[in-house]
Amino acid sequence: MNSHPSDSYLRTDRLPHLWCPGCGIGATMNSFVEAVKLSGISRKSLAVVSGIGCSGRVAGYLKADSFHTTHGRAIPFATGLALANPGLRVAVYSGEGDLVAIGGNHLLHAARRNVNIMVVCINNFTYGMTGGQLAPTTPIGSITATTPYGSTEMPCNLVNLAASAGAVFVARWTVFHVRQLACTMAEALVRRGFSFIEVLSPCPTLHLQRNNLGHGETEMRYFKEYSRVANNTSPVEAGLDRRDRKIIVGTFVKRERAVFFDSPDSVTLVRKKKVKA
Amino acid sequence: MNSHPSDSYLRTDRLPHLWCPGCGIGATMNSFVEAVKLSGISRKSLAVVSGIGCSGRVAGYLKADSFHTTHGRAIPFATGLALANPGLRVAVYSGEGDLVAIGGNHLLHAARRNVNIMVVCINNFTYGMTGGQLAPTTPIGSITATTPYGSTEMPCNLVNLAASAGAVFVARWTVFHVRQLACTMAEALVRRGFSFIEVLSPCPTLHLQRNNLGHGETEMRYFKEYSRVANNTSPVEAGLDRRDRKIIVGTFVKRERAVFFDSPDSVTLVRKKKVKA
Amino acid sequence: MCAEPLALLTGVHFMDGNSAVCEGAIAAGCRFAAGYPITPSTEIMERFASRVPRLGGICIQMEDECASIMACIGAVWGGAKAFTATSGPGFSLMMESIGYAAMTETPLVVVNVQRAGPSTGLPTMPAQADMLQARWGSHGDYRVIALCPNSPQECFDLAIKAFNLAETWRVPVLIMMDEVVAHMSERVVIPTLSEIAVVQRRYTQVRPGEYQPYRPAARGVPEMAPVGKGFFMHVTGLTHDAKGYPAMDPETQDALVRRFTAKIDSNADDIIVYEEEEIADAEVVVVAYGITSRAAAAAVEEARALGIPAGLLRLVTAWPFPEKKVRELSGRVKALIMVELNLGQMFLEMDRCAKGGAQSIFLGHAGGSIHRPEAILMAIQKAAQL
Amino acid sequence: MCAEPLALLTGVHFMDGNSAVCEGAIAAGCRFAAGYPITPSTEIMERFASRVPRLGGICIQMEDECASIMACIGAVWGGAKAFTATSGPGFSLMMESIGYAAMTETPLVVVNVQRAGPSTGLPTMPAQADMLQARWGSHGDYRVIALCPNSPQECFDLAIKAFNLAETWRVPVLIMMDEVVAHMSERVVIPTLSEIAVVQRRYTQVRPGEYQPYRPAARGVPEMAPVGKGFFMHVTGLTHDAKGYPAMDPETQDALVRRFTAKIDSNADDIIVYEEEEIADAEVVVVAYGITSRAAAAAVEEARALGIPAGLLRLVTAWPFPEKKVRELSGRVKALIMVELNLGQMFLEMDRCAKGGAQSIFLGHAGGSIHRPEAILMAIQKAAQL
Amino acid sequence: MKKKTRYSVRIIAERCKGCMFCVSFCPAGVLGRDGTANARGYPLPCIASAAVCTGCALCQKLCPDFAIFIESNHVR
Amino acid sequence: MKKKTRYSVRIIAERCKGCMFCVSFCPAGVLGRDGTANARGYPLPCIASAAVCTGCALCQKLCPDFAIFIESNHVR
Amino acid sequence: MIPPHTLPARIIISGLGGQGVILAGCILGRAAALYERTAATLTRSFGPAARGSACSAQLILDDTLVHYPYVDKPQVLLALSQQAFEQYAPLLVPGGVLIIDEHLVKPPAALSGISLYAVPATRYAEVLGNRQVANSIVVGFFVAVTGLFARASVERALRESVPPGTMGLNLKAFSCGYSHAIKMYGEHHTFSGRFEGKARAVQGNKQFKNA
Amino acid sequence: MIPPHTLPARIIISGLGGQGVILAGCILGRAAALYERTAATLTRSFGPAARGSACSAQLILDDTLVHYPYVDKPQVLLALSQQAFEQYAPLLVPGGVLIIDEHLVKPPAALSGISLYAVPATRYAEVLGNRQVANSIVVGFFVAVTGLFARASVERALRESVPPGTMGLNLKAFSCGYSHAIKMYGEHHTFSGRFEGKARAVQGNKQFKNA
Ligand SMILES: Cc1ncc(C[n+]2csc(CCOP(=O)(O)OP(=O)(O)O)c2C)c(N)n1
Ligand SMILES: Cc1ncc(C[n+]2csc(CCOP(=O)(O)OP(=O)(O)O)c2C)c(N)n1
Ligand code: SF4
Ligand code: SF4
Ligand code: SF4
Ligand code: SF4
Ligand code: SF4
Ligand code: SF4
Ligand SMILES: [Mg+2]
Ligand SMILES: [Mg+2]
Repeated sequence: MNSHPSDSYLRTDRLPHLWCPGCGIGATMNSFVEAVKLSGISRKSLAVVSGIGCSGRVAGYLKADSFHTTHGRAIPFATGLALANPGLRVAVYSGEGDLVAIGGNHLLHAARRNVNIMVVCINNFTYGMTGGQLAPTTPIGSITATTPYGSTEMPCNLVNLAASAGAVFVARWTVFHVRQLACTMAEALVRRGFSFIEVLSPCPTLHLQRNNLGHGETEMRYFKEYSRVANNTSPVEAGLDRRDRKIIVGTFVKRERAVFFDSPDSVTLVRKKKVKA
Repeated sequence: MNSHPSDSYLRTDRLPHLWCPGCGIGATMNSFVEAVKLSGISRKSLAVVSGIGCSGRVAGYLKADSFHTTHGRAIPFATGLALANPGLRVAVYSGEGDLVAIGGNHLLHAARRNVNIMVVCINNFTYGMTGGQLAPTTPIGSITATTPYGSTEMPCNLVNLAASAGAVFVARWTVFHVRQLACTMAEALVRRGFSFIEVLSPCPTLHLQRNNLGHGETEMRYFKEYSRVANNTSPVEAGLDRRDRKIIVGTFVKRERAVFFDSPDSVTLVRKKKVKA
Repeated sequence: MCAEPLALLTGVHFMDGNSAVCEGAIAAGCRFAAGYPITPSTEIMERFASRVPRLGGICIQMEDECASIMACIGAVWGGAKAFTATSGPGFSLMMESIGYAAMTETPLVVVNVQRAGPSTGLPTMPAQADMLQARWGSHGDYRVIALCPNSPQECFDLAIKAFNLAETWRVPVLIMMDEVVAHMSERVVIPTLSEIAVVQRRYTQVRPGEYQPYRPAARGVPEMAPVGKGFFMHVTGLTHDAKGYPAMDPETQDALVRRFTAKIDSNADDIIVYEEEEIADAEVVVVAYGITSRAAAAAVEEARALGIPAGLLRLVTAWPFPEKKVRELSGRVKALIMVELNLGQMFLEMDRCAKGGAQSIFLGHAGGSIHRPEAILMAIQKAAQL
Repeated sequence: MCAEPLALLTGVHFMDGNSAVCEGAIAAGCRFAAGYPITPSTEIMERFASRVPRLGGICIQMEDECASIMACIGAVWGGAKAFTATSGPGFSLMMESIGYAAMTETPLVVVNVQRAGPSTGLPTMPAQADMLQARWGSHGDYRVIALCPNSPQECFDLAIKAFNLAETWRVPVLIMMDEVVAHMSERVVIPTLSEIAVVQRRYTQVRPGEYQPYRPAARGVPEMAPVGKGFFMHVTGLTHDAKGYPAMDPETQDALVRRFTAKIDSNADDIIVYEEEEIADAEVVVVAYGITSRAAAAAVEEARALGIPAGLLRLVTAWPFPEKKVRELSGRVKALIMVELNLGQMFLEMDRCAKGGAQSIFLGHAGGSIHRPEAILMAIQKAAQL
Repeated sequence: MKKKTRYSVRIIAERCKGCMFCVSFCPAGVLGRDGTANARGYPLPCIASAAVCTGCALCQKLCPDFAIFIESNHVR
Repeated sequence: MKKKTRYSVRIIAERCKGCMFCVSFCPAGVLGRDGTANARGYPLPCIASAAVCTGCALCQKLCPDFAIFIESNHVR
Repeated sequence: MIPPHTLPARIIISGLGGQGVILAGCILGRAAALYERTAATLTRSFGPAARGSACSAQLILDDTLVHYPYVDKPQVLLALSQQAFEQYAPLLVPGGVLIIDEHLVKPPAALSGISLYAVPATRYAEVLGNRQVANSIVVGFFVAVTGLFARASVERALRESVPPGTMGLNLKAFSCGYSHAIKMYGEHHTFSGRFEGKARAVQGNKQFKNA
Repeated sequence: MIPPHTLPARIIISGLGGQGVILAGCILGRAAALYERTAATLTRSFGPAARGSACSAQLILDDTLVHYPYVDKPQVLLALSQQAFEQYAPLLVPGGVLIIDEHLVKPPAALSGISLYAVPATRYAEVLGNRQVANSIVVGFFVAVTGLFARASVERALRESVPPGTMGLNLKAFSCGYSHAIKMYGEHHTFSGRFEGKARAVQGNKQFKNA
């Protein structure tokens, strides 16, 4: 038998996918499939929404109702989808450029409102799809296509951003942490409210190569060696600066808060049941 | 003599301004004029940039080079203005809807980059200009034009947002705190980097009236009575929930960090001097 | 059909256009709106926010217009009928997503209450200067349907029609109002449930395994599938094949874009609605839409009273444009006068189509106020003397 | 004039269009750009980011396109010449600010490298389907100037011209490239400093107290004042009077919008550039622009070789459109064939202007590839037999 | 000759919108309301007890309309 | 009859892109590189010591291309 | 029924934001459109909400559909601020009716060719304990003075238009204005302007055939 | 000078992303445009960066300006992957020249009407210690085999196009490819296709008069 045990979760007619050798995005998708299996949620009720980017291609490979939207707008799309159809479990899957650069405002407000969606944010420290430009997470000093003399911007700490905006579940793993990542994703899949999972992922073609950081395998070794699991760390302390040779990973925030449109304040008027088409 | 001592800082031919009786925006502008005087910066080198909203009209009344831009884009405009002309001191003056709803992403990234602009954000808990709709700071339960059954969204803590995004100077005052506000604004005017000052301001016409909170004077008394000055409070702790009857005010963050385009990393290549037109 | 009895305010009302368009949306079965306040459209969302939670629907205020329209598109794919309302600056911000809706063939309704522009302009005053933006504002080739009500009653009627057209053709339908119609109150008759024809979403009858989301069905319109039912649909703004999968070649591109533009172009006769007044023997025909058509109607009446053979062609659908009708008229009348609150927009299309002997005359200004009937009458008189 | 010697790479190069447009901007004295990556325009900003810091200029990557264009507008008011480069989806997001630039009469240059759309479409493949968006994409009435280079050399030349036009007319100038021109490499000759005419910003000579920022000066264009010099200018996107202050009445609105549209319309003859090939005795004229004009030129040459009296009208400025020229041609040729990578955009304007006897013929497709000369030749042959 | 007060309170009636911030928060109770209104119908503050003004200028700084200010007089 | 290993490692060669994550991180050293490549020219991992596979499936979970998986066999 | 000889009637109601000018127009329009079965078109000049800026509503009543919705030459002007008076009074047709709040508007001594009716609405409203109901007083006064509407129609429209909690007070205010008019100017005083209407069908509900 | 009888010359260079296909095209185009004073137009099919997907450059050399920038029927095809070979080889004109990396492309045994030239570029590059320089080997081989360019022109263009640190190695690679061709096919081997050019002015710099 030559069939991969996750094949039924994939649009196998589209494989091999477009990601580069050594790219981590596919591996996060592998963990996501594991998570869906673990979570027990029905594949029929799963909807995946991506923006635009290498990471944004995930929606196109998963055998779920899947939506490849526009750059930066996956979260608002997902918000409408989830509100209009509360029977769906809506996962947003995209890159840090998509979700935090052009889409940063939507992340902020969806987290504040505690919209019932889970967000997987692939942080590969660059814009892969367009050829390796500055991302909001690019480390200071990095060479990118738009910072040929080195980036000078302080990178954004995504978990801190999501947590301060109000996300109720916030975690970070690397692509190397396949088991923890799958468990965390599964937990997010079954929780209600706005959850945010950052996954550090190698972009060998653009980020690593340009900064003499080796290839995918090298970066995976780096992830393996320098990650420190520290659940419940305050997100603001959860650094990943290469100069510290320390990546803090784990689940940092778990809290409960009224979910958007579940709120008891408005429960009499704003019903929770399905919108009639 | 019937000339107000601040008249030379105002476009007096446009007075009286369009703000309602009891509105606090004019009073913040009064403090701002005091701050400019205090700071000693030349009026010629001051540029004021507003977005759209009642607060966004400030640019139109100040006798400075002043720019009334589009809704949400005051910060990017100011970024270009300040970078192209480092001789200017650029202040952004606008409302919480403008700066944090539609413009939230720009706030986030300008703070992260530490762009050399100061931001005054009038928080009147609603959208004044358009008739009193839900703002990102509207308290839970408030009646607004778009939440006739009461808002259910967690309001955004602006100082926390600005601070976690990376602002190097973060403060909050109310319109009542005219002296402190003027001093704080003056301090921000002379500091470099991204500073953020939230000013709580009554919107009697829409927010107060609709929520049976009285009129401008009532709100000013509330500000007077329930404000607690607590400098250096961690912004995340700096609450202003009406249910606590406690508004934490003060200067919460003062720190130093490389300013966008001042960064030593790129100093040899990215010069600081004026762009040649 | 309206599911809830509360939904339909059957009866006679004194209502403004903004209220009426909101009631029309509700009558059409819309139970989802996401919007962002902007003068002079704000009251539409405000009314929806007050009405629809009682009907089990959802009205949310988003952080901006980009988010608003995308939330609506998401809601449509979630199974809802959805709409948003905005005005010029917000409409401009929605352009990218209107293209996405066109590309993904999302049945969506967008209301644009036109105010005087460009930019912030005169936020509280009328214009009709977003008409070509409605047609061309997003990048690439696509089609929309644009409707122009000229009274609160028509705001109600056309809102229903807009949702019906959206579902029928899977295309963004734009209701191009103007500030006057939006804030003008008149008698609005809301019929009973049985008097209102509502087009429901037609879902495919094909089984999940065989379903191809972008295989053209009747009249070039592909069938939708319900979400959450195992169809595993894929929706993308990339050029896509019948399966909905990205296909990066010029042939797929040409076939796709030609199909979804042709579904409007070749069915234009069924989509286009206009009204003719005193056209049969007219020598001078005024062409107008929205609020302007009412000043034009007054002028045409006065012209007739003066014995001038004037007529009125009122566009109800601005897009698709009644090209055939204009061609026909231009072959038999002396002059066509386009009256609009802009510096010449629909005029250009009229002028293009007017290949006959009729002169194309433009009468417009930059907005802020509407034409006075006397001004139009003067233009008619002048044209009659040509 | 270029301030720094390093700035101008005088000499002969083998360069693609994206590089050339960047070099043209530098040669025009532009030292500020803010952008957001998007295929197929990205290399323009990338090159600027590598080139301009060495010249004391600034290139920043912003968080999105709304921010990018606004940062450029801010920089212009700060005294810089500034530009941004994008492609369809980003261009759509810039629409609101293009209207703001038009309303505030900001001299701004925007490059749009057209790819196949709508929506995400075919990001790496060419189209010319944003041509009417360029003209009408923002709400309200306004004008832009749009240029269409057809070679890397012309990307360089027209970039300089774009900045010059922006400064001369205080209007957003759009360089409407296409993916092929952007990525095609050819010989590019960069002249010496003295051979390049650069229009510098003209600041008012009036004293601060007397300066009125929106008082029309020569040819309807108001004078700018330098920032930071005590002019205390006020700039707003609201309808404004000569002082720049908001004035909320229809009269100011009409006067303002008519003035800034008229400054382009009534000076169109001075702005419009086109090229004619073998037009004098032509019976069939192909009209084309950008990359398509090169396939058209090949076709016209072949037609001539076959003895068919064909000619080529190449639009260098798409907007304003050479209405007079087309009218003139339509009065004396058999057919005008518009060849473009879209489903009919500039064609509509050509068709409108072609009031003479000439047939208007359209030859286009939805993009992704360019026309083959043979296809154009066939159209010419068919038209010649009319 | 009567001794002058050190400070004069000036009210620019056309600008005033009658919010009464000045009246409410004057620490010395200098200002009051006497029912007069300006041309636009807004109630104006009045100077009830000029003599007690401390010149703190709080009224001036609080006024949203730049409608009230303090002049300090040479005390002879 | 030879005793079967408990786990079989399966490689879907057409999908593999040769990133070598599986090889690098197999805790048991089951996988290696032998210089073979697939039709698209990507180097393939090879099964160097099948017997020591513990069935941990780390290789399977790490693979970005869904190109490797483990089957557990009935040990007779 | 609105007396047919008075149609079309062109009315401007003007004042400052916050005075309820628009609401007054809505009540009258509603009364006409729903309870007098007259075509009524109400437009408003629309400014930043409730900021005390100028504000007006224009109401056209007709026996047939109203095409052009604006009033250039009003037959009736209700002015609640001096500015409104100054702006619109010159537009009044000869023989037109001018209604003012006598404490807010001071017309010049000589006003030729115009019938002036004054009511101390704001004062009365203060007496009633709520300045907000001044507009209901004005509406009552308007109805009595112009005789354009049946009192019951307008009362019904008013009841449907004000917040339920304030209905009683508003009806009282309406009566107060109405009575003041009767007291000052006598029963069923109708203004002198004559307006002729044309016979056309009242605009109804339109059904579009192609769905 | 490129031999005029060979103009216009239409060339396709194809392979996979990452093989330096586009760079090879740029070097040849540059040599022609700058050092042979021939009009040269290089287009590329452009995909997601360096993801191992198909990738090609098309180069047209002419003695006058090139209108249509694409090559439908190449006279020379350089194919560096099997897929590229399969896609483009059928387009070659009769008598066209096919250049392949013999380890990456396996043409069928019989190839009629086409001149085949093979170079083990990748192998040589590995010998030189850097797979990345395979494209310089191919360029050297191309120059020798086609005789379209003066060797010096292309070497100069190559020097200007590669990262300074790798210049020596790339020049060595170029030589290696060049020598291989000489060794295998003899000096100044020119392909058999004949292409005729027309006499037109070379496209120059355009100055627009209205500023
Ligand atoms: C409006 C718009 N702007 C820009 C782009 C171009 N674009 C496509 S993907 C991308 C960045 C993707 O970066 P990220 O989200 O980090 O994804 P990655 O490719 O790194 O996985 C950009 C800028 C676009 N498609 N749309
Ligand atoms: C793109 C766009 N969307 C919406 C608007 C309408 N609008 C004008 S001001 C405003 C909100 C202002 O709120 P805030 O910034 O809090 O200012 P305030 O009026 O409360 O001082 C909105 C939504 C606009 N002008 N442009
Ligand atoms: S470019 Fe980077 S992120 Fe994109 S597929 Fe390749 S390795 Fe992955
Ligand atoms: S509406 Fe509110 S914020 Fe606006 S001017 Fe009035 S009181 Fe101030
Ligand atoms: S604070 Fe100013 S506006 Fe308010 S009452 Fe006093 S003087 Fe008037
Ligand atoms: S200066 Fe001080 S004491 Fe004097 S009136 Fe003003 S607030 Fe009162
Ligand atoms: S992890 Fe997967 S893609 Fe990578 S080498 Fe192993 S089997 Fe191949
Ligand atoms: S299952 Fe575990 S032990 Fe076996 S090959 Fe895979 S990683 Fe190695
Ligand atoms: Mg990324
Ligand atoms: Mg506000």
